[in-house]
This record gives sequence, structure tokens and C-alpha cells, in this order.
Amino acid sequence: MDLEEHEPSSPKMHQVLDEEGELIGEEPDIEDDTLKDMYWWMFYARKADEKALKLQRQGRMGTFAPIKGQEAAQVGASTAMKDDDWFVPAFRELGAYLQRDVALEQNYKYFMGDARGNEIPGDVNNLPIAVPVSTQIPHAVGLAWGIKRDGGGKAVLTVFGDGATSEGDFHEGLNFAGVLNVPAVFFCQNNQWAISVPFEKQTNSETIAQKAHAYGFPGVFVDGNDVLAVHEVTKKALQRAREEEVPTLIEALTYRLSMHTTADDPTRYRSEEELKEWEEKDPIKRFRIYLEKKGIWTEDWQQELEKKAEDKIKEAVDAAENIEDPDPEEMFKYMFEVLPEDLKSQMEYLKRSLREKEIEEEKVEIEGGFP
Amino acid sequence: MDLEEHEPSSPKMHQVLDEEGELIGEEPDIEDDTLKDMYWWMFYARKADEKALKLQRQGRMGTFAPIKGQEAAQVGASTAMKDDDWFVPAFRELGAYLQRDVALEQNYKYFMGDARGNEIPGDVNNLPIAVPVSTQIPHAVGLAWGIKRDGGGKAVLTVFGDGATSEGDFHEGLNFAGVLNVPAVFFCQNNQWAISVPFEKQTNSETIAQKAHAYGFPGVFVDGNDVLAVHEVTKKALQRAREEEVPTLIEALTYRLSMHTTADDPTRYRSEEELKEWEEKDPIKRFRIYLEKKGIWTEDWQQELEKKAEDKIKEAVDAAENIEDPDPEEMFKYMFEVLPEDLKSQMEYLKRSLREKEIEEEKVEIEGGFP
Amino acid sequence: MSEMNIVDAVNDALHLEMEKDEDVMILGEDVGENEGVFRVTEGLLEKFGEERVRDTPLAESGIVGVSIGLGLYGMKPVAEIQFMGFMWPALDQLSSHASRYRNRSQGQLNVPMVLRAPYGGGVKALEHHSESFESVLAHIPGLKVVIPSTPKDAKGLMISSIRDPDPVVFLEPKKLYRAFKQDVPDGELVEEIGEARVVKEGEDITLVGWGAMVPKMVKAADHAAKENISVEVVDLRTIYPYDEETVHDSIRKTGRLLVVQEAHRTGGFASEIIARAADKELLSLKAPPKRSTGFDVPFPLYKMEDWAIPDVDRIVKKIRRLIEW
Amino acid sequence: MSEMNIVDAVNDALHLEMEKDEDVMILGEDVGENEGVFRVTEGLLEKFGEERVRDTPLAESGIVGVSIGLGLYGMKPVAEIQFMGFMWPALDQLSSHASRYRNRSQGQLNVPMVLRAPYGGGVKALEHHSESFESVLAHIPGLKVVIPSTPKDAKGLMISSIRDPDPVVFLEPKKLYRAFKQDVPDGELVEEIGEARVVKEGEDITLVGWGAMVPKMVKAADHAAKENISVEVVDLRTIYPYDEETVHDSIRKTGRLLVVQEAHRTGGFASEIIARAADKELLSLKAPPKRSTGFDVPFPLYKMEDWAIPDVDRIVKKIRRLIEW
Ligand SMILES: Cc1ncc(C[n+]2csc(CCOP(=O)(O)OP(=O)(O)O)c2C)c(N)n1
Ligand SMILES: Cc1ncc(C[n+]2csc(CCOP(=O)(O)OP(=O)(O)O)c2C)c(N)n1
Ligand SMILES: [Mg+2]
Ligand SMILES: [Mg+2]
Repeated sequence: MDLEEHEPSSPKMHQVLDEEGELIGEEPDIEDDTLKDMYWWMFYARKADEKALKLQRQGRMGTFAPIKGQEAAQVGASTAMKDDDWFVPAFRELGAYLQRDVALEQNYKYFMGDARGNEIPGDVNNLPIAVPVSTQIPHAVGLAWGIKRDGGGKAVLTVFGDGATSEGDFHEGLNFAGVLNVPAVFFCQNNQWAISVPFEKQTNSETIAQKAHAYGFPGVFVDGNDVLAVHEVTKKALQRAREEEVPTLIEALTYRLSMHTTADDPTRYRSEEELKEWEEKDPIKRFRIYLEKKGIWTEDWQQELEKKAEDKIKEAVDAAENIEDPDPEEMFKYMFEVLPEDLKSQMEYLKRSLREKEIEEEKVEIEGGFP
Repeated sequence: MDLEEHEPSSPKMHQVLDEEGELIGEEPDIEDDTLKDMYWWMFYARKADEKALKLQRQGRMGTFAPIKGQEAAQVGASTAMKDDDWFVPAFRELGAYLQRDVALEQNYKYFMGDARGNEIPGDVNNLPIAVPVSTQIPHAVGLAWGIKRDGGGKAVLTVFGDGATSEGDFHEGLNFAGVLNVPAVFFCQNNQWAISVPFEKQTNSETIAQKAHAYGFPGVFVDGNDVLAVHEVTKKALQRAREEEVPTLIEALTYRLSMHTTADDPTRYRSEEELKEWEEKDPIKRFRIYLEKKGIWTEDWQQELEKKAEDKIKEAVDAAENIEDPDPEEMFKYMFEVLPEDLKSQMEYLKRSLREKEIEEEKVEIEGGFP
Repeated sequence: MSEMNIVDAVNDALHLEMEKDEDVMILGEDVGENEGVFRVTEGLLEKFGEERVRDTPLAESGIVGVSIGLGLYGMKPVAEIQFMGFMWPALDQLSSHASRYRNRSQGQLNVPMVLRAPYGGGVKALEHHSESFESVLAHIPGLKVVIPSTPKDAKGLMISSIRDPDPVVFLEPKKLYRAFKQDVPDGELVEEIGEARVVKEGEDITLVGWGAMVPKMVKAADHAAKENISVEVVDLRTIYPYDEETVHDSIRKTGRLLVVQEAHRTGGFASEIIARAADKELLSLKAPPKRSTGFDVPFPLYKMEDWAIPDVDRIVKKIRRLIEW
Repeated sequence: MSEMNIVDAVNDALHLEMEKDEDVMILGEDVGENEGVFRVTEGLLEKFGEERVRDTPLAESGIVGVSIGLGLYGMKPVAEIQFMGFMWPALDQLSSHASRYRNRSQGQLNVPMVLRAPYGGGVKALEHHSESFESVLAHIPGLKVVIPSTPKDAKGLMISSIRDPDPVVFLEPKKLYRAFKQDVPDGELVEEIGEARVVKEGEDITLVGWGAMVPKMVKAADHAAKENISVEVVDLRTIYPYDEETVHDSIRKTGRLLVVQEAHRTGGFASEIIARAADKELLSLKAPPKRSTGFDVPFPLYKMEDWAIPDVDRIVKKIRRLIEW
């Protein structure tokens, strides 16, 4: 897989494993411990995601975006990063986030509506979740430009969906990156749907990868359910970014097996057959088969992981749920380095109004009766 | 030149005439009258443009964007349109506008700061000038969608510069066009500069044409100083749009021989050699040589055209300069179909304040003296 | 008459106008197959087909820009921005073009588009899903800004918005989408754009608001009534054009003004209302005109969201303060 | 001391801060080779090289978005939007991100960027080249909005803006760019962001404005003086944070308020100023607080532009009306 040799007009999908978990080409040069790590993060993310869905259904968590099905794309990419590379996420990033040292409890807090969940461990170069689609892409370019100005040696990985490629910010960001020649890797998780909008209504382009040609740098198409292929391609792109300070666009073809967010009902817009088809391509299963053949995966080991995941998830739920209520000052205190007078008095007003509250807000339920 | 055969990864520049005005391939199938027309519009536009520059230098006109050097791109494209096709311009469009039935006096009025210059002859499908770069592109897509809904048979041509291709609206517009498959032709006048920013700082893409590949439709690269090549390519693209309701991106490589606008000094950022080189590629001269060889162009005919152009320009200047002052109501009356009360009272206030004005506004000239 | 919530009512208006006028089209993210993330476009794709109901790529500036082109062509696009927080990328098209084509073209062209968006907080949404920046839209000359707070108004105003030959931004308070039902006349129903509605008459103080603040104002009025304060509640329904007459009539009657606004305080539309009242009704005012508003902070994640929005308690206290002033 | 106009002054500030701090970078359309279309970035590319002074592609959202990334990384980008009218496409990045990263990240990240743009009318420019929508920026929580009207303030405020760890939008009244010169101290000069300046003291009425309205207010004050009206003129210099104290102190002294604003009337920042004055200083006011503003129409082509901007005549007449009230 030579990035320079990439042919823009008809990108072929890069695979290391076939859909049955069989090696296609050469054995990739990855240490067993790394393989085990990859499997762990994919598995842990799956479990943590499933738990979140339960919490949400039980009314213990708000709306969130499940990652089920995209674990290989996320973990394959994030494990290709170095610690001091920058990670610039969209909003469906549990797998990469966990692998990038963001404790699960943070993620749970965030989706329980608690801003404190946005705190990132101090020494990790991760940005917080970006909700407005594709808007984080130019930030990645700016970070990469900063790295370049500082002499390079690091790279930025930003991730986004297929839908994101329709936004102006995708275009402006990638075009800047091409002109500035910065060490940024643009990683598209093409899960084939943007909520209910299928890929073919999103763009008339055959692939996302070929869009890179418009910006004068390589675009690579990879099987996003093949964690080894994702890892390989991303690693090369990041390395090239670090060494030569140049950008790459990667399209990882995958599938969102769950709903868009917990507010979504995918049965409204996509067929059961399609879902079935992709459930069979489960990236965790596929990787497990490979690992099993290599003698790395065993039932015992799986039991260990189950237990470990369960414990960590329980801890995370406890930590997220047993947190003291936010202080009203939190709404204001991070607005500016120094709070303007006006904001201070708004803060005081809020505190006073909570302290002196007499009338509890009732739910708006003027069924039929409203004027 | 088959649009479908276009190879996205290495677009070749299409030419009909070489730089000395010699035919390269077959004689194009264009009637003599049409050739004469094309020459006339190019020549007239050049003269009208030169006059505008004089007017501006004499303080009789405001800032405007000269078209000198881009006459072949503009007239080659606009003469390929049918009357009921829609023309969606940017802001450097004198050649196409004149050819598309917009009287020169309108153009002059507009750049003399008179909104009445924006009136378009009633039966012509032209939009007014769009100043914010690339923002008109989605409008073209909407118009083309309207046409498609009405059963097709017409096309939309929108024009813009190389700089415009960096904007999000370019991307969003072309992506919509690809998905919707609408009869729109996107015509980029790549004059190699966006004010002082040269093409290679605008994008790392080798050509603009190849950007079409990102949207799943053909992109064509044409010599923008070769009016016959531009005409041929645009005609095919428009025809294809009208018949098959599909989009095309055309890049016409040309050069702005004059300043960006009359407020600009191009010697600050580009070399005399470059300018010289392109002055020698003057699109009018090149076409004239061809016409001369065909026996169409003669000195006498040229004299005729000079005279005609002079007369028309004189008329236009007179009409633009001898117009009554705008009425204060003009600032308000086109805001909504029915003017809200508030705007009515603002209008009355303005009228009263002009009527009762006592203090004439002096110029701000507080040289050194201001607090 | 049918019992409807706001979602039903907007949907009903869309059905009616699409039946009546072939040129009405729907476009936006997830408005087709999925029928809108709030189901406001339910049944439309099925009834009118993809020619007229179209899922678009994920691109808000594109949605508005393409709608402008459709409008210039003669169609009547009703475009959706999925949440108001995602309208920011479309502001350039709104302010540079949608609002200007009639003026720029000396009245030759017009853009008969409606831009719908759910707006406002209170539904435990993610970041950027609870924004209210209607004052920005009201500051753009050439746009009408309509904000219904009841099903009946939602239907009548949507019908008027579609028929309006000029661009209308139609903001739907999502907190109220399914909060209550109301009897809404079947078939044709027209509510004039630009007319406020006196929801409740009163003598001592005028409350002015719009969107999801309206039911809060009504509740606050009920509370105040227990303290023998008679509150008049005005639902603006349209912020541009602004119905100064109705508001100022009320101020002249009550002598007191409190504007309730969910949006950030500084530069919100409440300040415009107060500026006009202070200018033209200074002598009628028995107390300072006041605001109860959101704070000048981004709308917070949901654990703090109830604090971020004016509540009945705060409104009642401001009423008391103004009465006692 | 050197005699400088506003262009010189901003340029001087950029030179000084770039010399002092390696992390300061300049980016935007035509800011390099061409030194900015108004020459505000003169000499910078030559002195600091393309590493730190960079012409960008033509993409405003990109310029701001990339600057945010640079800021998050630790650089101090000073980005230019060529004219304020082209800032609309960048509003999403400003409101969704530049203004929010500190808050969103619980104070872990910040965006120390400055976004410069020439703004306002009066120079016979083309459509979209004369806009003033500063009120929109002031309504976005998390942004500071600085608008100098003199060379000295331009220099001192630009230096403060660059040093500010939070995002600052710095609007330059292009009508005044070369309108006059002033003695400006050489080297370091810091003016506090958020402090208004009393340009002229007076007893009878307070005029509040900013940008290109300031010299007009001063002239109007001179005219009024001939009629024995003593006018106090306040130049806000920063609209967010708003210096309420200085304005209200003045109102308490004079009892009358006129806000002069070039921007469209409805929802302009003048309404915020008046709303606050009416709320907090009602009893000090001897007459209704009034505005002299632009109209609610797009800024017109230049034959009509003088009509579109408040002029000395209109300001003087409003002063008289308020005095006679
Ligand atoms: C600018 C913007 N517009 C709309 C939305 C609402 N929205 C959230 S996710 C989404 C679809 C995103 O699709 P894609 O980029 O493919 O990512 P995926 O959800 O598939 O991971 C939409 C429309 C948004 N968050 N931001
Ligand atoms: C959105 C926007 N940003 C900036 C400008 C200022 N501006 C006017 S023309 C121009 C360069 C345009 O370059 P290009 O698209 O190549 O067209 P050309 O001027 O070469 O015809 C710029 C930056 C503008 N008009 N609109
Ligand atoms: Mg997707
Ligand atoms: Mg150009």
C-alpha cells in the first residue's frame, strides 16, 4: 500500500483480512501485545456502548450516538497514533476516546448532561467532542500547522462521517491542508448513512477517498471493518505526515449497526437485510477469528476481558452517577480567563434565584387547554 | 472532446486554435455570422472595459473589476448559451453580460453606484452580479433543479473564478448538483490570481477541472483564451445538461491582464514578465488572426466595429451620467412586496431629514487634530 | 376542528399547501424517508414523491443557497435546518442573498422561501441543539421571522409563510412541539404575519415574549393573579415585522413592561422591544422596563439547562419587583 | 511619539507584537505579498517571512477554523477577514467554536485569536463592502468585540487583543482608516479592552457611539455647543464587554441619552445600550433615550450611501429634540 501510487480515479479498497478473518496478503508486522490491545479496546468499547444504550433506555443517560459496528475503524485508527499526536474527534468516538486515555466515566458523565465529562486527562492531546458536523476539520488543520511551525514530528488525526464530507468546512479544511502541506490525516468513517440519508444521496462521488484528488494529496480507501487494514493505512499516513508534513485522506468503509443516536429509529429508513448483511461483517468477530487462528484469542482470555470490562463499566457508571450536582458557577466560570462584571452579576443573579426559589417549575403540559 | 471520456487524474487542456491563431484540429462547425458576433462582443467588451477604467480614473465611476484578457472565456461561454438558459454571474462579467442583452449603460450605472443599473431586461434569464465570492453557485443549482422539475430543456451556466473554488459554497453547490443531477454548468474562469493570491496558494490541485471528480461528474480543462475551444466545450456541456440533465465543471485557463479591481495595484504581487507573456496570448488578437485567415476579419470591418463600439459607449456613458438622482424611496421600496409599517416610517424619516437638512456633512478630515 | 400539537399543525399546513400549490417543495436533511427528526414532514414524501420532498446532503449553506435558486426560479421551497444551532453556516446565504434579491434586482426577482428550524432548549439535548439566536435574524433586513407558540398559530402562520412572496424564517419552539394539543380548524387557516396576540388581558403589567416563553408567562400570570396582580400577556408570534402597536397599546394600559426571552441577554430581541418602549412610551412607564432572559453563556449541557432558561419563579419575582417599584 | 493614522497604528501594533512574541502569526486573504487590501499588514511578510505571515485560500470559514486550531495549539493567530461583509460564512466557527472552547473544555483549552476586519460604509464601496453587524458578534457569548476610532486606541487595543487569551473580534472603521492622524506613543502601548472613553465632557446630554460615528458625534457636539447645548461624547471602544459604568455615570450626569449607530436599526447594539439605561437609570432620564441609526435596508450602492448613515444633521436634530423634550 504505497500512498503515492494511489490512483484517484478508481480507488480500490485495501484489506488485510477478508470477511472471514483470513489473511489476504502478508502477515502484518504487529506485535502480539498490540494485537491484544486492539482487541481489548474494540471489545471494551462495544460493551461500554451497549451499557450506555441501556442507561439511556432506563432514563439514566441522555441522547448519545452509539458506535456499534465502527470499533475497527476507530480503534484501528487510534492505535496507529502516537501519544503526542493530536486527536480531533466528531461526536461518535467512544472507541478511539477510550483508547486515547479518556476514562469511560468521562464519556458517561458527558452524555448524562454533565459538562465535567468534557475534561480531558491533562497530558493527552485530544480535543473535546465536536457536535456541528465537520466543523472540527479546520481545527485539525490549524493544529497541524502549529506542529509544522514547531518543527514537525507529530501528526493530527481528525475523524468524521460520510455526511461530513458534504459540508463546506470539510472542503475548506482539506484545501487549506493541501496548500499548507501540513501533517494532518483526515479519517472518514464512511458508515454509509448520515442519519437517514444514504451515501448515494450524500454525494455522487463513487468513494470519499477520491475527493482527496481535488486537494492535491492522496486519498486511500480501506475496509473499515478490518482493524488491521485500518491500522496499517493510518499508521503509514501518520508516519508520512510526521516525516514529510503532508496530509492524507482515508476513507474507512464501515457500517453503523445501531441507531444514529438514541433518538433515532433506523427501521424507518433502512432494511433489515442490509442490517443483517453488515451484522455478519461484525469487525470484532472478524478480528477474533484471526486472533483465534493465531492462538492469541482463547475462551479463557475472553472471560478475563469480559470480567475486566464489566468491572470498569460498573466503576464508570458509579462515578458518573454519584457525582455531586454541578455548581451554578460552572455555567459562567470558564467563559473567559477573567470574568467581565456583567457575567459576574448574571452569575450572582442565578445563584440568588436558585437560593430563593419559591415556585417550582412545572412541566409544560397544557394538553389541549392552551389558548 | 467527449465529456464522458474525460480522465479525472490528468486533464489535458482542450484547444481549437493554437496560440498563433492556427487551427489545431478540425474546423469547428460555427456559422460565419456567429464568428463575427463572437468577435464583436469580445471587442466591444474590451473597449467598454477600457472606457470604464478611464471613467474610474477620472472620478466618474467607482470601483469595478476589469475583464481585460478574459473576453474569450466570457464570450465563448455566453455565446454557447441559448436565450432561455439562465446565466448566473459573479462580479467580473462585462463580456458575458453585454452579450446576454444587458445594455452597457446598465453596467456603467451600477459601477457608478446606482442601484438602477441592476435592472435586467425583462425577458432575459440573467441574475444580477453576486459580490460575495462563490455564493451564487448554489443559486445556479437551485435554478437548475427548478428547470429539471419543469421538465428540463434548459440549462444554467454559472461563472466564477479560481479563488471561488476554495469556498465552502463551491463545494456544497457542486455536491448538490452531482446528487440531484441537475442541468447546471459550472464555469471557472481560472485567471490564475485571486487578487494577489496565485493559483498555487489557492489550491494544491493541479487543475480546477479535476475537482469535478469529487462530485461524480465530468470536469473539462479548456484554453480560456481560445474562444472557439471555450465555445465548443461549453456548448457540449450545456447541450448535455439540457438533454440529459447532468452537470459539468469547466475550467477555462485565462489571465486577468488588468488590475483585480480599480482599487488594486497588481505590480505589487506579480511580475512584468508574466504579464508580458500573457499579453502576447491576448485572446482577441488570437481570434482575429484566425478570422483574418478565414477572410472574415478585414481592416474595414474593424473600422466599422470601432465606430460602432465608440458610439455605443458614448451613448452608454451619457445615459449613465445623465440620469436623475435616485429617489430616497428607492432605498426602501424593494425590501418586501408589502412594506412593513416600521420601514415606512424609516422612509418617511429619511425623506423628511433630507428635506429639512440644515447642516451639510463635511468630510472627515480631522488630520492629527482628533482627541 | 382537530386536536393537534405543534408538530401536527405544521405538518397539516405543509400537506395543505403542497396539495394546493405544485410549486411548494420540501428539502433538508432527513425530511424525506425519515420524515424529519421531529416528524414534522410526516407523510409528505409518500404523498408527493421525491420530486417535491427531497433529502439533501448535509450542508446548511447549500440547503439555503439551493432554496434561493429554487425560489428565484419560481418554486416555493420550504427548507428545514435540523436544529437552529446549525443555521449559522447558512447565515451568509440568508443575509447576503435571500434577504436581498428583491432589493438588489429592483423588485424584479424575489425569493419566496420558508426556512424552518426547531429552536430553543429544555429538551435535554446535546450541545448546539438548544440555541435561540432569533435576534440575529431580526437584525438582517429583508427577512421575516415568525415564531408560533401554539398549534393554531403554527398552522396559520406556516400557511401564510409559504404564501409570502418574501423569505420567512419560521422557528419552531421544540420544547412545545408535543407539549400540548389544541383544537385547530381543518383546512385553510391563515394567521397574519406581523401580528402579536394578546394571550391574556391584564391591567397592571405587560409581559411580552415568544416561543416557549409564552406558556411560562401565562403560568407566571396565574401565580401573580393569586397576589392580585393582573398581568397582560402578549405573544409576539412574529419578531420581524415587529408589532409595536399591540405592545405599546398594552404598555399604555398597564404602565409596566417585562420582556421574557430565552435567548442570551446581551443583544437579544428583548433589548429592541425595550428600546422602543423607552423611546416612545417613556411617560406611560411607571417602572423601568425589564427583561428576564437567558444568560450570556453557551446553552449548557442538560444538567444545568433548567437554570439557563427563565423560569416561572424568576418571572414572578420580576413582576413583583416591577409592581412594587 | 509618531504621527499615525489608524492603518499605521494597527500595523505598528502588529509589528511590535510579532517582534515580541514568536507565536503571533498573521493569516488571511492578500495579507502577505499584497500587504492587505488596505495595507494594514505592510512590511510583515518581508520582516517575518511566510512561516508567520501567510496568504490563505479564499475561504472565510476556513480562515477562522484554522485560526482556532492554531490558537488551540498555542499560537496567537491574527486573522483578517477582508471586509466585514464576508465574515458571515465564518460566524459558525466563531459562535460554535472560537467562543466556546474554553467553556466546553472546562477551562483546559483556550483560543487566543484576534479576528480583524474593516467594517462600515462611507467609502463608495461595492455591495457587501460596507456592512456593520457588530451586534451579532456581541450577542455571541464568549467573544470580545473591540472597535477603535482613533489611531492611539487602535494601537493600544490591538496590542491588548493579541495578548488577550480569549478570542477578540477587532473591527476597524474603514472610513476612518486614513481620515486623520494623531500622535501615538512609540513602542508598547496598552489600552484596556472593555473601557469606554469620554471623548468630550458635557452636561446636557450623553452621546454614545463607536467606530466611524465618533467623529460625527464630536462634530454634532460642536454644532450643539453653538446653541448652548453641552454634549458629552462617549466612545465605547469595546462593545463586549460593555462599559456600562462609564455610560451610566454620564447619563446620571446629563439625564439624556442618544446612541448613534451606523448599523441597521432593529436589533442593533444601540438597543442594548438603551435597554440597560432604561432599566437601571430610568429615574435619571429627563427625556426618552433615543437612537440615531442606519436603516433596516441592505447598505446601498454609493449614490445613496450618505443617506444610509446617520449624519451630523440628524444627530444635531435629535439632540435638539431631546433637549426640548
Ligand atoms: C452542521 C450540522 N448539521 C446537522 C447536524 C445534525 N446531525 C448530527 S449527526 C448528523 C449526520 C452525520 O452523518 P455522518 O457525518 O455520516 O456521521 P455519522 O452520524 O454517520 O457518524 C446530522 C445531520 C449536526 N450535528 N451538525
Ligand atoms: C466571500 C468573499 N470573500 C472575499 C471577497 C473579496 N474578494 C473579491 S474578489 C476576490 C478574489 C476572487 O478571486 P477569483 O475567484 O479567482 O476571481 P477573480 O477576481 O480572479 O475574477 C476577493 C478575495 C469577496 N468578494 N467575497
Ligand atoms: Mg455516516
Ligand atoms: Mg481569479
